[in-house]
Amino acid sequence: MKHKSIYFYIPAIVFLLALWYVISLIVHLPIIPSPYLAIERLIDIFSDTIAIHAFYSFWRIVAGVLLAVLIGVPIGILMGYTKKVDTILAPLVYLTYPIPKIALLPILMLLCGIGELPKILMIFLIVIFQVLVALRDGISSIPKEMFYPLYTLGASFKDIFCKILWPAVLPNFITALRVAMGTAISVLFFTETFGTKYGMGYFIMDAWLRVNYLDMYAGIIVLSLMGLCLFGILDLCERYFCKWNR
Amino acid sequence: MKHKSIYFYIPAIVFLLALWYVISLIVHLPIIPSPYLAIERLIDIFSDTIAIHAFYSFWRIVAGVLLAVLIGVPIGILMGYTKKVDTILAPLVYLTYPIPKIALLPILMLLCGIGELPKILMIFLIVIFQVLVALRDGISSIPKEMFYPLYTLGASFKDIFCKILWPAVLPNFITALRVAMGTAISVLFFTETFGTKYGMGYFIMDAWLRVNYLDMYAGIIVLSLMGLCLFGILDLCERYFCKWNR
Amino acid sequence: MIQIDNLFVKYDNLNILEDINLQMAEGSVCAVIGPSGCGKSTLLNILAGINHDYEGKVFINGMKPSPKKQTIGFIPQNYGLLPWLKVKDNIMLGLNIKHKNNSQIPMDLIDSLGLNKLLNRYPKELSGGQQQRVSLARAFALKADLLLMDEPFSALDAITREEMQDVFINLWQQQNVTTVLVTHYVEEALYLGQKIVVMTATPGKVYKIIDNPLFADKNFRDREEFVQLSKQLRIYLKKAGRENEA
Amino acid sequence: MIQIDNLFVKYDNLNILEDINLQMAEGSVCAVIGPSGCGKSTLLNILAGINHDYEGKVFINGMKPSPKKQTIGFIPQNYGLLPWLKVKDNIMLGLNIKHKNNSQIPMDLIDSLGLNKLLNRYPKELSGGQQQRVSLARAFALKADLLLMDEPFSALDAITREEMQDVFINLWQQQNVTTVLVTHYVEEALYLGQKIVVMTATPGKVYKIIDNPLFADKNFRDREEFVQLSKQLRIYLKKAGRENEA
Amino acid sequence: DTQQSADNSKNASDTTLKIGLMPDIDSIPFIIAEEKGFFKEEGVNVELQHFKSAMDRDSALQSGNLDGGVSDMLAAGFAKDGGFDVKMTSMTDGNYCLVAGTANNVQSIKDMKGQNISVSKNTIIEFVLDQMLMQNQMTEADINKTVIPQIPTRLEMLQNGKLDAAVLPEPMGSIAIKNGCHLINSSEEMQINPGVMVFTNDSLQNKSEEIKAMYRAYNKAVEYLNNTPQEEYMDLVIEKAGLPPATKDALTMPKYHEAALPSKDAWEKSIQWLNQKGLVKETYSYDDMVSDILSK
Ligand SMILES: Nc1ncnc2c1ncn2[C@@H]1O[C@H](COP(=O)(O)OP(=O)(O)OP(=O)(O)O)[C@@H](O)[C@H]1O
Ligand SMILES: Nc1ncnc2c1ncn2[C@@H]1O[C@H](COP(=O)(O)OP(=O)(O)OP(=O)(O)O)[C@@H](O)[C@H]1O
Ligand SMILES: [Mg+2]
Ligand SMILES: [Mg+2]
Repeated sequence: MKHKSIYFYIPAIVFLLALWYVISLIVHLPIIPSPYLAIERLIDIFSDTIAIHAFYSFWRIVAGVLLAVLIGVPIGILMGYTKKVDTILAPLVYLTYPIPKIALLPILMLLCGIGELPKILMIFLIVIFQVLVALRDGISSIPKEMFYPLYTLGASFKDIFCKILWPAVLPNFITALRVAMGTAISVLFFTETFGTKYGMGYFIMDAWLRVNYLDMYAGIIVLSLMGLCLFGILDLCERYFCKWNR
Repeated sequence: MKHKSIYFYIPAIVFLLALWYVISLIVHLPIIPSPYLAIERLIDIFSDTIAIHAFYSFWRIVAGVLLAVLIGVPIGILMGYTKKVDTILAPLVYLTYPIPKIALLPILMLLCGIGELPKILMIFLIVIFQVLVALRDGISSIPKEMFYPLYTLGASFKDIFCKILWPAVLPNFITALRVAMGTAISVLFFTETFGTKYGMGYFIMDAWLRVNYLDMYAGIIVLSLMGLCLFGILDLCERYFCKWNR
Repeated sequence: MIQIDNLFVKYDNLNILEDINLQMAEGSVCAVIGPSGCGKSTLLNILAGINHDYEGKVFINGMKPSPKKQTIGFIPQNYGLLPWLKVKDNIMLGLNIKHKNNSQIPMDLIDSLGLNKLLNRYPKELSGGQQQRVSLARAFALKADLLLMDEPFSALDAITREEMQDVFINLWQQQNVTTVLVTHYVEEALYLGQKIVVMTATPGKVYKIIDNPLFADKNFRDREEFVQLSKQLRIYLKKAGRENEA
Repeated sequence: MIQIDNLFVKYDNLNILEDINLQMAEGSVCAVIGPSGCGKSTLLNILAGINHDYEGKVFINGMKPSPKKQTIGFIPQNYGLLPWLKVKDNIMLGLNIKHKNNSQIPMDLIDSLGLNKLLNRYPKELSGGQQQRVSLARAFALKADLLLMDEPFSALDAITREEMQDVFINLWQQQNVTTVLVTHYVEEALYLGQKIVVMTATPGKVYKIIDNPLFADKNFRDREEFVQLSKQLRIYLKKAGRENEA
Repeated sequence: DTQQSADNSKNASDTTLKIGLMPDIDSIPFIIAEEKGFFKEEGVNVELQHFKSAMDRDSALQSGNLDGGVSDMLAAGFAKDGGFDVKMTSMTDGNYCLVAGTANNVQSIKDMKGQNISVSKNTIIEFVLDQMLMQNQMTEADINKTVIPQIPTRLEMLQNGKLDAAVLPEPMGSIAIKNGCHLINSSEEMQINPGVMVFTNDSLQNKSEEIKAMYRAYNKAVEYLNNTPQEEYMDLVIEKAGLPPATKDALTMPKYHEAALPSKDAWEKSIQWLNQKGLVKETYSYDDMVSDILSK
């Protein structure tokens, strides 16, 4: 995992661009423009146009994921820790997870209007299950002997949480955040298409509609870099908080 | 986790239906019909109509997830086990994971037409990252002492894989499958909207565009039950294969 | 005071402990000795309030084992250190939970256990014996009402072991803490046990209880009873081991 | 034959082993004894081919430690059992890897280690001593060229320990396997070590090497050299422990 | 000989005309032509592909999975600007309605200053609204455009009073009206018709005979539609086109027109709108965009 420096991203970026370039040469259709043109376009429109879209998306992702974490983590931990809670909640989760949340969009819009709230809620609804399931499974795989020292100390749940559940599940939590973050970015595409003129989802969808593939790919590059940043931050967090695990 | 029998699903189902019913009473709009009507409709049209859609979706999910497993698992395990591979591949994953796969639809259509292949590939593309990241993180958190007995036996990679990597990562793998399965079901909605007349995604989208909310909810119920079945199977697998962990 | 009446324990359908009866006065030390797998750790787990799955009566000062009300210092066989806490935090774990945050690091104790250079390491950066001493420090620092030690010196070399035994004897002389000690060594039992309980092989029963005149005498090896008693004890042990082998 | 010249090992910047020199003839048994944390396990890990991070020369039969070419039976301090394998599979692990699949369960050995009733359990359903015996069985079953044992009897009661020591001696007499044994007991060293290596506290150096006339003599306690030698060894140990304490 | 048959089979698949349809009334003649066997009568093999969103359709067209489809002038302009060689070949009969919500008792667009009107952005829907505003000497700034791309959602929000008004394509417009909303204006009323068929240039060159045959069948279908009572074919059309069942009672079918070249005026308005909004830089002329395969 560890030891990834900014330095290793360069070959990856170069590789992806080269791959893209080769495909664009082979296909030779505007549907796959040369990466050179897309980057040129990106530089052209970044500061006047894309920056503000990226900013909006960033805020929605952070808000949506944060909400999912705030609600999903406690429930996931409780489900993993207490078999009774799991017995009751697992069927609920299993039934509601596969519901395509986008199908609920009209309902969400009816209930919350068309402002920021439904967009953030949509990210939340999609991402919370991933957080919840990963934490539950993480907690439930802690060997039970781990808890014995705290049991004999008559520790409160708060102590058990701080001393065992949280540190033990932190690596799973970070994995869950990785998955959730990636998902959140890729669902922007559906959540940012209504009631707004800003957001990378809107930007890319609009470019697609306008058959403006250069804009569209510029947008995709930005999303990709945005993901890279968020993942990089997570890697740093992991390196810092999971020192004991190295 | 364990000990979930079919028996505990009943209160969950009842609870969800009751919740739905209450909301339908409060909102009192055709967009949220009473669950009673939706179920009635479901029973009405299940055997002639929905069954075939469900069958198609089921096959696409299984194919997409299987493909993601076949390709994602070895890569994830290699990344987790070999730091070098991780250093090279992680930036690629971090860059490509956040790309909204739906935006690649034109390319996918270009390369594979509009038949079954692009639908399955779309599921594959969305799901593989979740499988890969979860497996990588799972493997890389195996304490290194675990490998010592096999190292001193001069075990080949195949032995290490069979005796340590696979059993150790199996719980993570099952979690990843859970998340992937849920995601796959909920993206049907986008992958089954073109070039086909079958599939739950098509069915629900079609019902939505026809403003036929009863059909739409009947479809959502079927998806939900389909998810439940798949999750139930996974639970059984977990109970069987991770006996040592109970 | 510890009072055990007619204690029976089963795992699945296997009897592990059968009809254990034992009284211990407040402030006394009891050494438990018996064949491998006879149920010594199981007995300790019950006194520690970890295992509630038994029949019969177990009272500590008139109450069922309840770690919330009593302060129990417990040294499990596998040390029970939390891998994500540094040595100093592992040592302070009990103090922080029992006496909340106004507790000082017990530097004297740490010195006498030879841990002062290791305070900032994680458990997995320690040798086996060092880990065991950390576990000793955690239990001793607690000033417990009841001390439960499961082979607390097994990973220590002969010289260190004797030093640690003396640390324990000093502690006991100062605090007069009721102690149950599982040991595998006849000599250790003779030095550290006021009462020595000899157990039979599975299912574990009490085979003999010996009152030990050599207890806490630094020169116990030179006393005339020593040779006689240790021979006697070895004979008991051999017989107890064969007891249930028919 | 084992040949160690000028071996130095560091963790981070801390010297763990300093200038270790040691020769062992083919088929001989060497007992290593020394203060807690002096680097005994580290030395064994190097011989086992797990730790490659050292300076100096280490040769086993003229080659660097290489588990692929040699058959090494290793009993780590924490037993090194794989939690997902049943006892019988843990025992067969080495045989299956080294001699591939045409190997039989060594029922005689399992009988003499008292494990025959436990073959279908998972490691966590065993007591500490039972786990240790499984680890012994795994190493003994292998018919190794080199046997490395890290405190192999530490979790066994006095009687069982002596039985196991005899199992080892029998095995050694039949197979003449070169053995390095880490122990904490003067008596054990005197019974099981042809050569006894006394090490100093961190950084570990060789303090003394003793040729032991009592080796493998079942009545070693009754021989006249016994008292003298064990006194001598205790004095060495005490001095070695203080060696680097300035 | 084998060579010959290989060529034949290749030709056979090559002569199939793949047409993308949308769930709107523009597509109805194609469905009729298929159901009534008009394509067969004309000896052309037409494969109809149903799409649920314009983007899926455009992606399929641009990736060569379709020869042509039911589309609109704005999409055609975008495609041309994006470097895809597509041509408009005929206009289709569709209608877009500006509908005011139940509680909104405005009578004309002039009264709608400051109101929330829902559209999908940069599409024919927004174009129609802008044309309506322009005809009434209003600008974008006078109203409040709310972007909701999904048509059913727009309908739902309108019916539940979350919006003051919305532009909806038929048959959704009629359904909204039947459910208590009222019509303010429509593209038909304004006599702008941006709905067109587009074909890729490749197909126009290689499959011109098939396309002509297809249009003959189309014209037969138009004749059928115009001369047959609505009830006779509505169920079938609703089923095949993916229209809401309520269409049957709500919608009065428009008069369909035989295939004819797109209106030059409509194109000029379209390209002007695209240029003004900065969505397309080039000003493509009518001739750049239209292929008169019909009259050739
Ligand atoms: N990862 C590490 N980082 C720093 N120091 C370490 C690490 N692992 C081990 N050590 C140190 O190396 C020294 C030798 O450890 P080792 O396990 O070899 O001791 P040992 O002789 O086996 O002790 P014991 O008898 O207690 O098992 C110890 O002092 C220990 O603290
Ligand atoms: N989960 C389990 N399922 C079945 N049997 C178990 C389980 N856990 C422990 N046992 C059995 O219970 C018996 C007592 O175990 P315990 O750990 O108390 O022994 P012990 O006296 O501490 O032995 P040792 O001296 O080896 O540590 C053992 O025979 C063990 O095999
Ligand atoms: Mg025990
Ligand atoms: Mg050691």
